[in-house]
Amino acid sequence: MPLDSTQQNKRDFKVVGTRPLRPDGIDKVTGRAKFGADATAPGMLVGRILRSPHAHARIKKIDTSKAEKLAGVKAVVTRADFPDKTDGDAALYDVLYNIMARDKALYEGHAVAAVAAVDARTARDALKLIKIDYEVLPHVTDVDAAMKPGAPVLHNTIFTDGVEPKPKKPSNIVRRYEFGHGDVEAGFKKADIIVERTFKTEATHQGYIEPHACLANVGPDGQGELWVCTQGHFMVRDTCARLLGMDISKLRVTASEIGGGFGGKTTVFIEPVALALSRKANRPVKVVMSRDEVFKASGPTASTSIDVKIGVTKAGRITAADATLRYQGGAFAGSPVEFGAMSTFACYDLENVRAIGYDVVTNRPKQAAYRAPGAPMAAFAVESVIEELAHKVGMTGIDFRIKNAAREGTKSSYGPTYGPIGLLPTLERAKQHPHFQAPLGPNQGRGMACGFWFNFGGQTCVSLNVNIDGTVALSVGTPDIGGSRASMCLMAAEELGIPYDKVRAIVADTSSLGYNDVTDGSRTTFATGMATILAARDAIKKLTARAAQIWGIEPDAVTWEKGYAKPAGANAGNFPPLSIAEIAAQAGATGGPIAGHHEYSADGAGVSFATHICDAEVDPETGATKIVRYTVLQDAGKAVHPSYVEGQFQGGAVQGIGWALNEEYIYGKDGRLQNAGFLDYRIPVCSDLPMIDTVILEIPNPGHPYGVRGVGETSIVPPLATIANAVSAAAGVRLTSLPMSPPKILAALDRKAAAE
Amino acid sequence: MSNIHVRTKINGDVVEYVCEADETLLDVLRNRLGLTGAKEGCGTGDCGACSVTIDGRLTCSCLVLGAEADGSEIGTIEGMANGEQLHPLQRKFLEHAALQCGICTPGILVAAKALLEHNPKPTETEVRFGLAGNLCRCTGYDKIVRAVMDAAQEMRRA
Amino acid sequence: MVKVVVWGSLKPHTGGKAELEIEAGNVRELLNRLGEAYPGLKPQLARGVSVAIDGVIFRDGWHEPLRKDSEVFLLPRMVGG
Amino acid sequence: MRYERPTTMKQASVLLTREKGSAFVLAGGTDLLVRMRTGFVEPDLVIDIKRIPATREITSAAGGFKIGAAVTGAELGEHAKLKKAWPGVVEAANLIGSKQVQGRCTMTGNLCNASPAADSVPALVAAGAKAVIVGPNGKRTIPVEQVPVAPGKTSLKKGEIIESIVLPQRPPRSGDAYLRFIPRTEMDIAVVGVGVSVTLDAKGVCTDARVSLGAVAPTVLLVPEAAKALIGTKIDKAALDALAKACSAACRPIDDKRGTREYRIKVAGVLARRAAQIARKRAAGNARDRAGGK
Repeated sequence: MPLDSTQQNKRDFKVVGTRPLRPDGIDKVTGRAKFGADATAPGMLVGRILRSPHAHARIKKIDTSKAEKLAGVKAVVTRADFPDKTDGDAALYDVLYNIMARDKALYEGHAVAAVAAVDARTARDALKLIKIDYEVLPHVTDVDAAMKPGAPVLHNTIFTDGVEPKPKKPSNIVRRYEFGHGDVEAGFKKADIIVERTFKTEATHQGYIEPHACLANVGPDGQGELWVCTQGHFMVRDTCARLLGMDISKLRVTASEIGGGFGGKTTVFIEPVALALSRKANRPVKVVMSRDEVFKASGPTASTSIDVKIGVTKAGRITAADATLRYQGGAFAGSPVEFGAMSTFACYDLENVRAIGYDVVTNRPKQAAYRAPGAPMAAFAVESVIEELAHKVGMTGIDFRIKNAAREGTKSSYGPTYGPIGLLPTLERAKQHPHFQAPLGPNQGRGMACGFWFNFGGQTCVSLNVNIDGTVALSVGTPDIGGSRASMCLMAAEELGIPYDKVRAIVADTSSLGYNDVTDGSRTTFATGMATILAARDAIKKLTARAAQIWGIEPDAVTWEKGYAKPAGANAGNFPPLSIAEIAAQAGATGGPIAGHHEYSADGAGVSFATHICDAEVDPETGATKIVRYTVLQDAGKAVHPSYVEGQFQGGAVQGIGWALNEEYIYGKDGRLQNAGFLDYRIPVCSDLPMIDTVILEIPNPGHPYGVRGVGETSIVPPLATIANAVSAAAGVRLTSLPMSPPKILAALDRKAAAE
Repeated sequence: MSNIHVRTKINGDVVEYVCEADETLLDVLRNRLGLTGAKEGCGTGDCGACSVTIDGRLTCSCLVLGAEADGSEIGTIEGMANGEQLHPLQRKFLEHAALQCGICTPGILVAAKALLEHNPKPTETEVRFGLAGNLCRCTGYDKIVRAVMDAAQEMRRA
Repeated sequence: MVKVVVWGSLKPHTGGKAELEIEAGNVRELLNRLGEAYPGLKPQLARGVSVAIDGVIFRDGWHEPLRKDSEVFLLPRMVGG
Repeated sequence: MRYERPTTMKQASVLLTREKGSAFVLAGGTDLLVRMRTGFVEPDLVIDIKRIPATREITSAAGGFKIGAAVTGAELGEHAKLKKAWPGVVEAANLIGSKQVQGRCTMTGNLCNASPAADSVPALVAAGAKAVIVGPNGKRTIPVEQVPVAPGKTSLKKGEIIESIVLPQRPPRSGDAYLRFIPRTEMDIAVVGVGVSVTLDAKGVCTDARVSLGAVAPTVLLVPEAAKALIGTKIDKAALDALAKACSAACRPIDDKRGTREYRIKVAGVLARRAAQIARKRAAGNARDRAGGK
C-alpha cells in the first residue's frame, strides 16, 4: 500500500533525521531501567529447570516424588504438565516439545523438569532429587554427518519433503528447497572460467548480554500476568496461552526493557514453564536462565555446509550460478536454509541461477532467528567465490560486482523483479570511499562483500492520545531494543508539527493495545513508524474537526500546518490559528478525548543492500587476525535517528567480525557443548576492534511515507565474506571455513608453504 | 547454613545486611538490597555487567562474596549521578547514543569511571583495553569509546 | 487468469509445473484456489507463504489485487531476527 | 558452607587442618567463585585470608621481593620497584583476566589453581620464584614449579597454605618477559604461554637463563634445554632458532577447544623467540621496549 511516497523526495523534514536524546536514556544510564530479571513480586518463588545431560536419550521414567517432599518446594512440573493442546499445528508442537522434553531428550540442555521453591538453594537441591531414567541413544551434531544414510535419526516422523519420489524411510532431512531460473547447465557451458568451492560455518549465538528472564503470576481463576524480556510480548502471550490452554484474554504480558535479542528472543523457552509452575504453586514464580543455559538451551543459529559454483566469461559477466546449502537448525524442523537459499545470489543480475537448500535436524538446541536468518552464511560462500572470480578475470572485486550487480528491473534470484534498489549506489559509493585508496601495511589484506536482506512489515497497531495540554502519549506494541521509542517520537512529532519532547512513547502491555507482531525482520522503524505516522494523521483529522467545531465552520475548511489548525482559505473565515494545546484544552466540550489510531498489516518493506570493506592483518607466525579498518555502506531509505542507524550498522558488523574470527559452538564426541560461556565462546571485546566507519545512503523506499527501510539485519550479512576476503588476501590463501581461528589460519599457511 | 551479618557502606550510605556464606555480592545487591543496576550477564566474571567498585577498586560483584564486603566501601551505578546532576560519562553516553539495549551500560559506566580516575587522559587504545572486561553486543563499542574519550576531555577541562 | 510462479521444491505438488494459471482477483482467492487445484500445496500454504506482486513482497494482505499482467511469485513466509 | 576470616596464618592453617569436609582458601576468589557458581565445587568451609596482614604486603627480602598471597594483580602493577626488577612477572600477572579481575586476582591463587594455562606461573618459574608455605608443621619453602603436580592438583598437604611468593635478588644486566597467545586481545585463557628470564655479562653474552612454558603440558614446564640454547650466546638468530626448537620439542600438549596440538607446538617456539628477544633487550638495559604479548 504505497502511501504519499511521491512526496517523500521533496519533503523537507523538521525533526526526522535529527539526533535527540532517547526517552529511556536516563533510566538506562542510572541503573533504574527494569529488565527481565529486575522484577519482583510479593511471595515470589524461584523457578529452576532440570536439563538433559545427554545429547540424545529416551526418557523412560521421571520420578519427582523426593523433590516434591523437600521442604520449601512449592511446585514441580514435567512433560505430564504440558498435555498436547496444539491440535495439529506442527510448528507449535515443536515449540511445546522444545520447552519441555517429551518421549526423548533431543539435545544436551533440553528441559526435562522444573521446580519452584522458596529460594535458589532449595530449588537447586530439589533438582538433584529428581530421578530420571534415561536410555542414551546415538547422537549426531554435524550437518553433513546428519544427512548421511545410517546417521542416528531424531524423529521417525520426518520424511524429506520436496523430493520425488517421497522417501519411504525417515531421515534427518526435513525438506528440500529450490529457487532460481534459467538453465544453469547451459550457462556453465558459456563460461570461460568456473570456480567451485565448498564452505563450512559453525553455529553461533546471538550473544545478547541479558539472559532470558521472566516473572509469572497465575491465579486459580486462570488469570495470569507475565513480565518478560522478549522481542514480542504478543507472541509470548498467544503462544503460552495456546500451549497452556488459557484464554488469551486472561493472560496479560508486559515487555520489560530488553537486554538484546538479535532474533533470539522471538520465541518462548522458559515462559510457559514459569506460568505452569506459578499456576501449580499459586504463587509468583521468577525464572532466569544462567549463561550456561542460554548457550545450551536457547536458540543459536544454524551451522552450515555450502557448495557454490559460478561461471564467468573472460569479459567478467556471470553466465551461471549454482549453490547447494545444507543448514542444521537443531533438533527440530525450521533451519533458516530457505532464506539462505533465497538470498544466496540476490545481489546479482543472473540469467541462469539455482539455489538448493536442505533443512536438517541434529542433536542441538532448536535454532532461533539470528539477524537476517540464514543469509550471512550464504553470502560468505558466494562473496568468497565472487572475489576469487574477479581476480581470475583480472578485475577488482568492486568493478566485477558493479558489472554484475542486480539493479531495478533485474529478475531476482528468488523470483520477483526488483523495483528501485540500493545495491549499485552502495558499490559506487564504496569505490569512491577513501578506505579503498588507503595504503595497506605489511601482512595486511583488504576485502569487501555485498549483502542483501528482505525485511518485512507485519501486523502492527499504534494508539496516539492527545493530552489536554497538547502533549502526546504514544502507545506502541513492539519492544524497543535499539532506541525505537526515540524514532517513534520523532515521526509523531514530524507529522503533528510539534517538538520531539512533547511526545512520549511507551511499549504498551498486551491488554492495553491490539496485537503486534514481534520486533524482528527489521520491521519496527518501518512498520510501527508507518503506523505512528498514520495514527498521527488520524489524530490530525480529529483535531481539525474539533477546530472546525470551535470556529463553527465545515471540517474540510480546516487545514493542519506545523502543529496548528488553520482555516483552509480566506473564504473559510478569518480565525487565528489554533494550537494543538488550545484544541486539546476544549476536548471535553467538543466531543471528548482526542486520539489517533492505526491498525494494519504493513507490507512493502522494501529489500535492503549493503557493501562492507575491511582491512585485516594476519600474523604469519601465529595465525592471529587483527581487524585494522572497517567501513559499512548501507541504504537506510531514510534515517529517522541517524545515530541509531549507525549503531545498527556498527553492531551488525561487529557481530559478523565475531562470527568470522572466533565465535563457534564446539561439541565434544559426547555431543555436549564444550564452551557454554563467555570465556570460551569468544564474542569481540572492545580492544579487538577499530572504530567502525559508516556511510548511510538514503534511497527512499516507495512503501513508506518517509521512505524508511529496515536497517537492523542487513548489516550482518556482508561481514563474514568481507573478513574472509580480507584475511585470504593477507594470508595469500583462501579460507573456506568459519570461524577463521588462528589454528585454522596457521594450518592453511602451512599447507600453502608445503605446496610452494 | 549459617547467615552472616555484614556492615558496609554503599554509595556513601551505611548499609547492614544478613547474607548466606556462599551468596555473592551481586545477589546481595540485587535480591536483598534492591540495587538492580548491576546486572548478571554471566555470573563468571566474563561480561562485566555486574561491575562495582570495592574500596575504589573495580571488580565484578559476581566474583565477590557478600560476606567479604564487611567493612568496605562499595560503589554502584546507583551512586554515579549526583542528585539530578548526571555524571559526565552518563551524559556523554546519552549524547553519543553509546547504548542500544542498555543492559551492559551500568557496568560499562562504572568501569569507565574507574578507568578515568586512574587515567584522566586515556588514548583510544587505553580506553579499549580498559573496557575489555565489559561485553557489549549491540554497539560494536564505537560510540562507547567516543563517549568515554569525550567525557574524559570534558572532565579534564572542568 | 493470473500467472503465479511457485518455488522449485513445490513442483512435486503441482505436477511438475513451476508456472501455474489461476483465476484469482486477489491474494486470498489465489491462495484458496491454489489449495483447491493442488491439494499437495496445502501443508505449505498452512505453514504460511508470502506473495510477491510486481516485485513487492506481501507477507499478509488477502485483499491485495492481482491483475492479469501482474508478476506473481509464491514465496516462503518471511521471517526475521 | 561456613565462611571464616582468620587474622593469622596459624589460625588459617588450624581451620584448614580441622575441617572434615571440603575446605578452600579464598584470596581473590576469581577462580573459586566461578567453580562454586558452576557447581564444580561445593565447599563446606571457605577461609578468607585477606585479613591476615602478611598476605597483603609486598616487602623486600634478601635483595628480592616477598609478595603476600592476597596481593592483587592491580597492586603488583602499581609497585614501581617490583615492575622494574621483574617486568615479565608483573606483566604476566597483569594479563590475568580483565581490569575487574585484576582488582582481585592473585599470583598465589593462580599458582594454587594448578592450571597448566595459568598466566603468571611460567613467568614465576622462569624467575626462579619460591613459595613460602605455612602448615601444621611450620614453614617450608619450595620452588614454585613444585607446587602444581597435575591439572587442578597441588603438592600442598592437608592444612598447608601458601603465605607468600619470593622473587630472588636480580643480578645486574638481567631481564625477563612473558608472552602468551590468545585468540582475542583480552579475556581469554592462554593457548600457549612462555616465560623467559636471562642474565647477560658485560659483553652481552647470556650467562644464565630460565625458560618456562604454559598450556603445553599437564603442568607448567621448566625447560632446561631451552635455557641451554641461550646460555653462552649473545641470543642471536642461531640461539633463538635453537631455543624455539627446544621449546617446541618440550611440548606435550593436547587438542582442545582452545587450540590444536600442532598449533601449540609451533607457537610455543614462536613466542619463545619473541619473549627471549624482549628479555634480552631488557637485560641490556633497554627499557623502552614493551612486550606486545596481548
